[in-house]
Amino acid sequence: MYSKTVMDHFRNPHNYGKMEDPDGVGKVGNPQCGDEMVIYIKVDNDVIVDVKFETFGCVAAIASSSITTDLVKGKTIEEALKITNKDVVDQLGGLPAIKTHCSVLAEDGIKAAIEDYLKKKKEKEQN
Amino acid sequence: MYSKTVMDHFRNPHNYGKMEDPDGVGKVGNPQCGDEMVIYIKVDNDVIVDVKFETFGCVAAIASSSITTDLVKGKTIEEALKITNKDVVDQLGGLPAIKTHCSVLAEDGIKAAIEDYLKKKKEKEQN
Amino acid sequence: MEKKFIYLDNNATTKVDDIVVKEMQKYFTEVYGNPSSLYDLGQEAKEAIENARQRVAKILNCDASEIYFTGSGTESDNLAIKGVVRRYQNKGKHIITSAIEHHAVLNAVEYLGKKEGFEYSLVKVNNDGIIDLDHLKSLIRNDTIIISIMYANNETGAIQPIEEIGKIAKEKGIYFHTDAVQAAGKLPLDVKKLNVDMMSLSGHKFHAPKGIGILYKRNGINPIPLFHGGHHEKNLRPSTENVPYIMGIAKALEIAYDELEEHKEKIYKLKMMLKEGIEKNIEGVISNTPENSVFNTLNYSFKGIEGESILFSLNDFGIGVSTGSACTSGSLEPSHVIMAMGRDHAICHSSIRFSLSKYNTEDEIKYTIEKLKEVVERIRKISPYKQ
Amino acid sequence: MEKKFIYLDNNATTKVDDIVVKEMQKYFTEVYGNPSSLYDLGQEAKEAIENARQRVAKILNCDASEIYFTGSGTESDNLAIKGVVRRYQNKGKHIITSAIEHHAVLNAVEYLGKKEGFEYSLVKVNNDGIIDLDHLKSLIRNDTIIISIMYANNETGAIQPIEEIGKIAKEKGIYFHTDAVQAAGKLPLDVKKLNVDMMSLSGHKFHAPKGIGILYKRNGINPIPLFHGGHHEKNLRPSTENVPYIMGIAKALEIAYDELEEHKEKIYKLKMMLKEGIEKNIEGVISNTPENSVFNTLNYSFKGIEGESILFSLNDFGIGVSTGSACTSGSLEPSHVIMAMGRDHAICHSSIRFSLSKYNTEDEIKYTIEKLKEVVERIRKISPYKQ
Ligand SMILES: Cc1ncc(COP(=O)(O)O)c(C=O)c1O
Ligand SMILES: Cc1ncc(COP(=O)(O)O)c(C=O)c1O
Repeated sequence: MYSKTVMDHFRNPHNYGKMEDPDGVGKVGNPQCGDEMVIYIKVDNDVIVDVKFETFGCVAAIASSSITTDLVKGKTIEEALKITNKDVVDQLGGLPAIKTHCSVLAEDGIKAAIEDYLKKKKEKEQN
Repeated sequence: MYSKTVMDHFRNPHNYGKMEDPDGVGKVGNPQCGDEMVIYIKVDNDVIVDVKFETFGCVAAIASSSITTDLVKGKTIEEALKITNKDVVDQLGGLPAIKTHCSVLAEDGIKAAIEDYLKKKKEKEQN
Repeated sequence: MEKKFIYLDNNATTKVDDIVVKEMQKYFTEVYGNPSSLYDLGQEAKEAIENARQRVAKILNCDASEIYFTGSGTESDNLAIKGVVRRYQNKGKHIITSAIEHHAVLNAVEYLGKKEGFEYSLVKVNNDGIIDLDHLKSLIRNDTIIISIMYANNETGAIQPIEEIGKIAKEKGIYFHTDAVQAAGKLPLDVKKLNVDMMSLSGHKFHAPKGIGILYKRNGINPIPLFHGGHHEKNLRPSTENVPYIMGIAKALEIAYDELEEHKEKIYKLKMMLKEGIEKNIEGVISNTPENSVFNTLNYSFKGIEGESILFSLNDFGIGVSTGSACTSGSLEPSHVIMAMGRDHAICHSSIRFSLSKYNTEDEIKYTIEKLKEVVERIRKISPYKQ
Repeated sequence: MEKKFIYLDNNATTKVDDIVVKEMQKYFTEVYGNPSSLYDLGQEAKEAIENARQRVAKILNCDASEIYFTGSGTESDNLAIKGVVRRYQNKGKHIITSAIEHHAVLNAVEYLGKKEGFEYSLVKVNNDGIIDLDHLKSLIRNDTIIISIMYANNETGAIQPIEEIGKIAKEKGIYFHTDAVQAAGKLPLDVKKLNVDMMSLSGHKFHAPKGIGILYKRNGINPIPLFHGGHHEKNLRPSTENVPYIMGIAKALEIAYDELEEHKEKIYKLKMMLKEGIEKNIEGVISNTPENSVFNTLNYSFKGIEGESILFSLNDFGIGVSTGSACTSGSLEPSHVIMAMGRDHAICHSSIRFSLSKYNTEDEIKYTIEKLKEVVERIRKISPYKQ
């Protein structure tokens, strides 16, 4: 059902856990729907220098979160914003059709985290 | 499906074949319906001294014919007329419900033969 | 000779091939998982049946997504016919089938006629038991939604012009289903060549077990399921999949087509031997099997004798044959198939079907001819219609 | 330990008992005749299945003429429900069933509602997942024709008050069907005591194969068949009889009831061991299985974790369990059964079912508890909802 890469990421997820003092946090989905992702980023000079996630969800949700953190780590904000759910699926070696929404959630998660960072940055600049 | 007695009579039917110079002949059923019986009787002093049958039909039809000839042989006309299809079925150790009509045909056959005999007798007496 | 039963009723059912039996075993006690289950034991079962589906699809020259496993030939027939007419009844309420179909088709159609407001017409057959194409064409109406005509007849073995019927149906935009239960393992099943939209098969006619069927259904047609439940077989046939039998039917179909030429040659030779033996040695026989028939089937009427009495007499010699189809053995009606061929009633009551398999031998056929001759002579002596 | 798969999903399907496998063999290659065939080979098969029918009838305390063999539990459910409402629709068009039924019942009823003009009501269950009898009574209308309530729930194991529901149905002159698929081999099946008119069973839940079901139908009720064809099973379920599986299901049912006390004791002990192990060792668990449940089933929600991730993690340790029912494993919906019990959505997404069989051992349960604890802790670390 799941590709080897999906299972590898599920078994040994990269970058999971809470982040102290993140520069941006994105929270998408909700447990009522069976999936929730929280993505934390640390940004230095417009580069995502660290990223972490916490996910309530199925194998695909956890693997999507994990691979997405890999994908964005070290990327600039601009580059990270270009990552789509299709990239997530491709990097995972495919997902069952019924699980595509997990990759969408991961894309949404990282975007939400970046948005949060940008908003906070703006607020800081305005202060 | 069939009792041992039915199969015995089917395998070795008693009194089958054409009779020369019968005193009465009964022909019932027809091959279009899947069953035809011809019963021949020889009568002496109101006693059925000989009886034969020819049957086109299934196992039950052949066995019913055979046992019926046994049943009437040596009986008086009056006694023979009392034989019912139930007697035929009983003597055969039972028949599948769907095959009951074969025993009815046998009863009808012997009655038709007796009728024929009585009619001929009457005609002779009138001449 | 006396010990082994001589089984000449392979159109009623067949012995399961030892290889097929072996193939199934591990799915009872090793790979026993539910194919819907996500852990390895379930996914192994899932992969097995998807592999079986692909192998079946290859033989039918279709996509694996067009193969559905059902519980029997009867179920496949009913699913195809009821499913399509119920779904597309707004397009029309008229069904065409033939007078020589199996009861799985005839009774389904009759039920639809009686209880669900459909109308149906029965195509006639000629003296050989083969569909009258002109009559079929004349029956087509604007509101005809489905034509269901069998590929080979179970009682006579007569092969029907499926390809041509398929063309006619296609031209008129009518769905075409064929009951290929008696063709499987005997005739090519290429659904594209045959121009069929749906096709039914039943395992137990080609050395797989009883209780497993296949429905080929062209993608794009959406019959309403006969039963509703889980998502199995894409909701068309819910029920936890019968993994062992699915593996068995795929294996049996493969064997049948891998070894088709070999079986055909062997069985046809036996058929010809039996044919000659009967026609040369026994008087008053009428053939009910045309030239253009499946290679394993012969049907004869023996004048002046009712079929059942031959059947039971041959059974006494350890030989198994049938009168009409097994499914009607409880009935007193003469065969509707032989009747449709315009034979006299009495002749219909006198018919006996011999249907051979790869397991039959020349010795068996010789013995059968000898005993058949004895039996026919014996019973004719009892009959008012001696030859 | 690592080698053998630890199978704890016996409500999804079961391993076929070796004795059952053995019982079936000769019907593949020796007594392979069609039970409708009149010669010895056919009649032997006929006698075998009639004997099986009697043995099943004995366990259900009914007449052999009231036992019908079908192709699955789903088919039995559909045959009972669709068959009865289609036949007796002139008496009324209202159906009562429950919110916790298997999809074989729920989807059949929903279809009847959508496509055939019937109306239906769903009985609520309480927090324990047990039918609310007062609610049931309040749903009964003058035009209610059938009540269908399951005997034991497949996800939670909750036992339903069938006897009482049967009494209510009888008083009101409403047909009563029970899906006893999950009760077979676990609870008494005496149809007279249970006050049921119809009852469905499925072989693969009690160590017979997948693809064989039983429908008990009280004499005097005449459902319209799902398919039409030959005269098999008194026309209610035409198709050449699946002789091997019929012999298998009868044997399996006999074993289950002959050895019921023994299995019950053994399996219940394992269930309690697992229950204690989970409740003592793992925090944040919510039981979804009430006291009054079948002796092999346990269902828990693990807070903060989605069920599927537990399932796949346990699979990595060679342990098979399920989330919801196997039939819905392709779906993203949370279990409709746990939902009906009034649990929070997130809790429903977190449920895991453990269902044991006679083949499980104490060592397996110990190992499972240990690994489950590890797995839950590991996944909670990834989750935003740590305990
Ligand atoms: C309660 C219940 N009813 C019906 C079924 C369907 O049985 P089958 O898979 O034999 O169709 C199942 C299991 O699949 C079940 O658990
Ligand atoms: C032509 C034909 N169609 C359908 C069937 C029904 O198949 P099954 O017995 O698997 O339901 C048969 C045989 O029984 C058959 O010969």
